[in-house]
Amino acid sequence: MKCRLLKDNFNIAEAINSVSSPKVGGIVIFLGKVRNESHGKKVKKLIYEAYEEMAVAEMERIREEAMKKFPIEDILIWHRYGELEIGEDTILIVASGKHRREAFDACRWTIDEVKRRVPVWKKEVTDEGTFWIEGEKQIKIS
Amino acid sequence: MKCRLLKDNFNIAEAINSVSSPKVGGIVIFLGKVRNESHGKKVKKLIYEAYEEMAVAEMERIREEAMKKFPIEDILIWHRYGELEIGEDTILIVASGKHRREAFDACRWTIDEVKRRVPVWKKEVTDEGTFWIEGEKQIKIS
Amino acid sequence: MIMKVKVRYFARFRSIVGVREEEFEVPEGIRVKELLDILKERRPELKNEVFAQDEDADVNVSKNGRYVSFDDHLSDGDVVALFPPVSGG
Amino acid sequence: MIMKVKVRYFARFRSIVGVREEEFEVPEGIRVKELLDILKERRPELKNEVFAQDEDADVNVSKNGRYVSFDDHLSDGDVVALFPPVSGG
Repeated sequence: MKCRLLKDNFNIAEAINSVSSPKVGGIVIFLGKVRNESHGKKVKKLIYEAYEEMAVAEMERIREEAMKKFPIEDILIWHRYGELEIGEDTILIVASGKHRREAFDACRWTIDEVKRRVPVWKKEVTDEGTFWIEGEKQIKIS
Repeated sequence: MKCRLLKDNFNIAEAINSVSSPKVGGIVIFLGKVRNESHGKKVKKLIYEAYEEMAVAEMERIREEAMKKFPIEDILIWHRYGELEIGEDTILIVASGKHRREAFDACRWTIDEVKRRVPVWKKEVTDEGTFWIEGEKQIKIS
Repeated sequence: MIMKVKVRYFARFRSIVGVREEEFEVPEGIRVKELLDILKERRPELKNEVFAQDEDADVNVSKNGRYVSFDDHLSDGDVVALFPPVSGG
Repeated sequence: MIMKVKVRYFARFRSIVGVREEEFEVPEGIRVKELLDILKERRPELKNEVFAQDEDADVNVSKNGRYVSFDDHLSDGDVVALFPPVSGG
């Protein structure tokens, strides 16, 4: 499966393997991680909520668009959900191409589209309370 | 060691780990691979020769320049040498940042610099003979 | 004629409404924006949060798992979801 | 006065010369380009391949593991390497 919403850790070797072929000369990977700071607050953990069916469908649409837009060999989008600690992986995008240029372009475009379009929402548990993140906005819950 | 010239396969998990910290929100990886075609010829395998001491020193200089040039947290450059089959990994660059933008920029800049500056040479064994690759040129050996 | 559409809420909108999904009977063939007008009445708690309906509207609407325009027509059995700007990745 | 410098060859240049490294006795304090002039005489097989010495020169020169300009001065014990355009990555 090239587009997945999953609870477990990524198997990055498996991901790389699944977009590799003898034609591939360059692979570009974006790996997102939970970091300890957001909007100036100390983050304790993240909780990702998703509209699961639509999230996977939207990732598939983004993947197909990327395959048309860039002369890449393949591309994969995996996103985690549930509760994640600092340092844990959140998203994995792996783009493979004959040459590096198209793999870089496709990987970068795809992460931007995912962040704009895929129905997944971040709840940040910080030392100043818990917040919903909506686009660039942070909205206090408790 | 953040800059290595090595004969064995990359341990990508180890590489990611060594540039990760609680501050890191995005990691961008470039992984080069031996592909089955070059300059229109069918490649059978590659042999990388290196000026070892200088290659590592030059990778370290590129790494330091990248750390100054981009607001990244860390970056790593590993390059393989010796005989490599189709599909094998050739180079690994892993850049970590608070945000993805700087990690993308640093990773892309670094692979370009490595290809321009690090004293490593590719010998391509193809179905039309063996060639030295010098920059963009291909020079027949046998 | 009457048709049934399901409405789903996600993230903060779900907390506001307190339910995941509810079914509404609405006039056949109405547009998304007409459904939103109906929701404004039946779910007044969403009025300020969700239904600005201008270009800056902080609400996303999908139909059957796909982003949809406010002018799109609805059919019997459609699933409409309302959710805030996303923040994955 | 005389000093000693080592010259190393890599990749195709090594195949042309047939040795990895050789030591030359040269006048003290000469520049890289003067060493190259000396090499032209002692290694005529390199003349056409390596020593264009113009902007398009397909030769890289390093001193003690660092790229160096043709105007740089050499010291006793320096290791100078000559190699073609690189092709790693």
